[in-house]
Amino acid sequence: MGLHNRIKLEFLSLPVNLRLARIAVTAFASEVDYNVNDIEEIKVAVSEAVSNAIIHGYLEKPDGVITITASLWSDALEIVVEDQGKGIEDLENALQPGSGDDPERMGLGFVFMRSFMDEVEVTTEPGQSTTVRLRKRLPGEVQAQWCAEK
Amino acid sequence: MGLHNRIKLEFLSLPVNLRLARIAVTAFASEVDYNVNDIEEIKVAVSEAVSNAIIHGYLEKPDGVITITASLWSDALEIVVEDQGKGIEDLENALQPGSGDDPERMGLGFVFMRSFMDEVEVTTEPGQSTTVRLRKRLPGEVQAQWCAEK
Amino acid sequence: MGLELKKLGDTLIVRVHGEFDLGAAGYCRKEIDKKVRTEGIKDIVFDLEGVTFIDSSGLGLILGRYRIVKENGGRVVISNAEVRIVKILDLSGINRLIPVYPSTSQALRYLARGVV
Amino acid sequence: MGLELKKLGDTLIVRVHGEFDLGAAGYCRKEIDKKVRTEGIKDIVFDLEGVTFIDSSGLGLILGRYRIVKENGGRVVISNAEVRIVKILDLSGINRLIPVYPSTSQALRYLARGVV
Ligand SMILES: Nc1ncnc2c1ncn2[C@@H]1O[C@H](COP(=O)(O)OP(=O)(O)O)[C@@H](O)[C@H]1O
Ligand SMILES: Nc1ncnc2c1ncn2[C@@H]1O[C@H](COP(=O)(O)OP(=O)(O)O)[C@@H](O)[C@H]1O
Repeated sequence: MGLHNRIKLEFLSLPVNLRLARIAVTAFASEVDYNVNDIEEIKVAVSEAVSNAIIHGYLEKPDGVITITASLWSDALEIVVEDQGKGIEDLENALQPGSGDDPERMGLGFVFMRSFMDEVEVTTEPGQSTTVRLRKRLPGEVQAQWCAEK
Repeated sequence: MGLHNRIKLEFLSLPVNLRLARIAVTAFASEVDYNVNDIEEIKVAVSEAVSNAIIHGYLEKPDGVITITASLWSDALEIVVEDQGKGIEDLENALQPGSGDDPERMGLGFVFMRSFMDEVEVTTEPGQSTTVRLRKRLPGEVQAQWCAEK
Repeated sequence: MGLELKKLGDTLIVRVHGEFDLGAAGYCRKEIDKKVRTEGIKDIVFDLEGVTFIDSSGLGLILGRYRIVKENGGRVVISNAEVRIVKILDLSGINRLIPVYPSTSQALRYLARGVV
Repeated sequence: MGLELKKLGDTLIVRVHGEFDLGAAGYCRKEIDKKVRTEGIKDIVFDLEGVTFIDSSGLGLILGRYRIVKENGGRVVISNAEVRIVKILDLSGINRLIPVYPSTSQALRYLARGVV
């Protein structure tokens, strides 16, 4: 599948940058005409992945670097969120709803990502890094047009 | 002077990404309360630097990579726009108003950057790269507050 | 992001404006908990009228306050949320613990009488 | 970005909407030049009412059309621009070559009679 456009955004693990991450990804996604609802879902999914990198990956230390790569493929928008933080020891358990033990967190981050995106893939090296890959299919017409061009 | 926040945005040399570059930089800048006028000026300056990278640096080839690094220092917003394009042979001449020879371009890119930002610094390696560093002082109150914290 | 806190008897009305994410939740937590500790708050109404975005960090803040006031027999109610915010409340299941009312006056009536 | 072209006698009224940058300029150039070549256009009015952003690429597009129609004794006029857009027109000096009018009707009167 052809790649139409790509951006990469790197920023410090500060909560103030969540808004920026959401804005940048939705501005990028606006190249194809997702509806308002899709855009809202993309925003939440990105917010969850980046919040996790800040809280769990970097334990709220502000000097971690988070990278978002957003790609427009012929058939889907792909968003990859990476941190070089503490990683996830027990990934299977972490992916269960309500897995965390922080009473202030709902354990719904991955649930939201899965509800709002078509694919969610997590890879992690404990002690080193976590990568979350999110994919959402393009709106039907765009996909048909771009695939025809290939 | 202390660094408060930093983002780095990398994207392909496509005109469609100009809007994204402006949005990302102004979303980043909105952490400090520049007035509408300042934000407008920052937008134009970024747009000029990135347009130059697309047209002159990469000669409108879409597979070039452009990097923007935006930093919030205690006293100023700094925006660095880099391309690995053809560079500038005669920099002194290029910096003169109306220097270009394209009848569709006004030769006002650097003029606008200088009018709208407090500092403009260009470095280039002919045949290799161009880097434009733009700085704009923070709104007075923010600067006073951040400097006092240091 | 903006926060308004208003005391009405032993009920705290919390109005959040803007994007209710991790950064906002951190700020709200400090301000709300101070108020709850020092001013004898029993129940909390989260008026989400001004909220343009919420994710699980914003929801977690609400759930965390629910757990705290419950210790003293207090309740938490959500009111005034926009349709797309209600959708996320539904999906999270938070509405099984915390009643969601369309208006703050209904939420206050529920707290006063246990019914609407 | 949106573009509307309207022919009024031998005048082309160009309405640009949104952000008038390099991408928009490339698109407008193609559409406008086709119209000018094939439909006997003499003068052009750029109605900038819908323009929310302009930089030197947008200005260059206007200046380029000015150079083209001037060859045949045609003129270019700008109308309806917002204050912050006018500020950039002033700074660029483009207003020394291309008259800027507050409304399209004034711009059309100027073209019809040479005065307003
Ligand atoms: N980037 C990350 N780095 C380290 N651990 C993570 C990361 N993302 C998620 N986790 C782990 O996965 C668990 C589940 O995440 P999530 O479903 O978002 O719930 P919550 O953040 O509310 O705990 C977290 O509690 C955490 O232990
Ligand atoms: N990133 C760049 N790479 C190569 N050349 C550049 C770059 N930026 C500017 N230049 C050169 O500097 C000249 C002046 O730039 P500018 O003032 O923006 O005017 P314009 O783009 O309208 O020609 C350009 O015509 C070009 O030759």
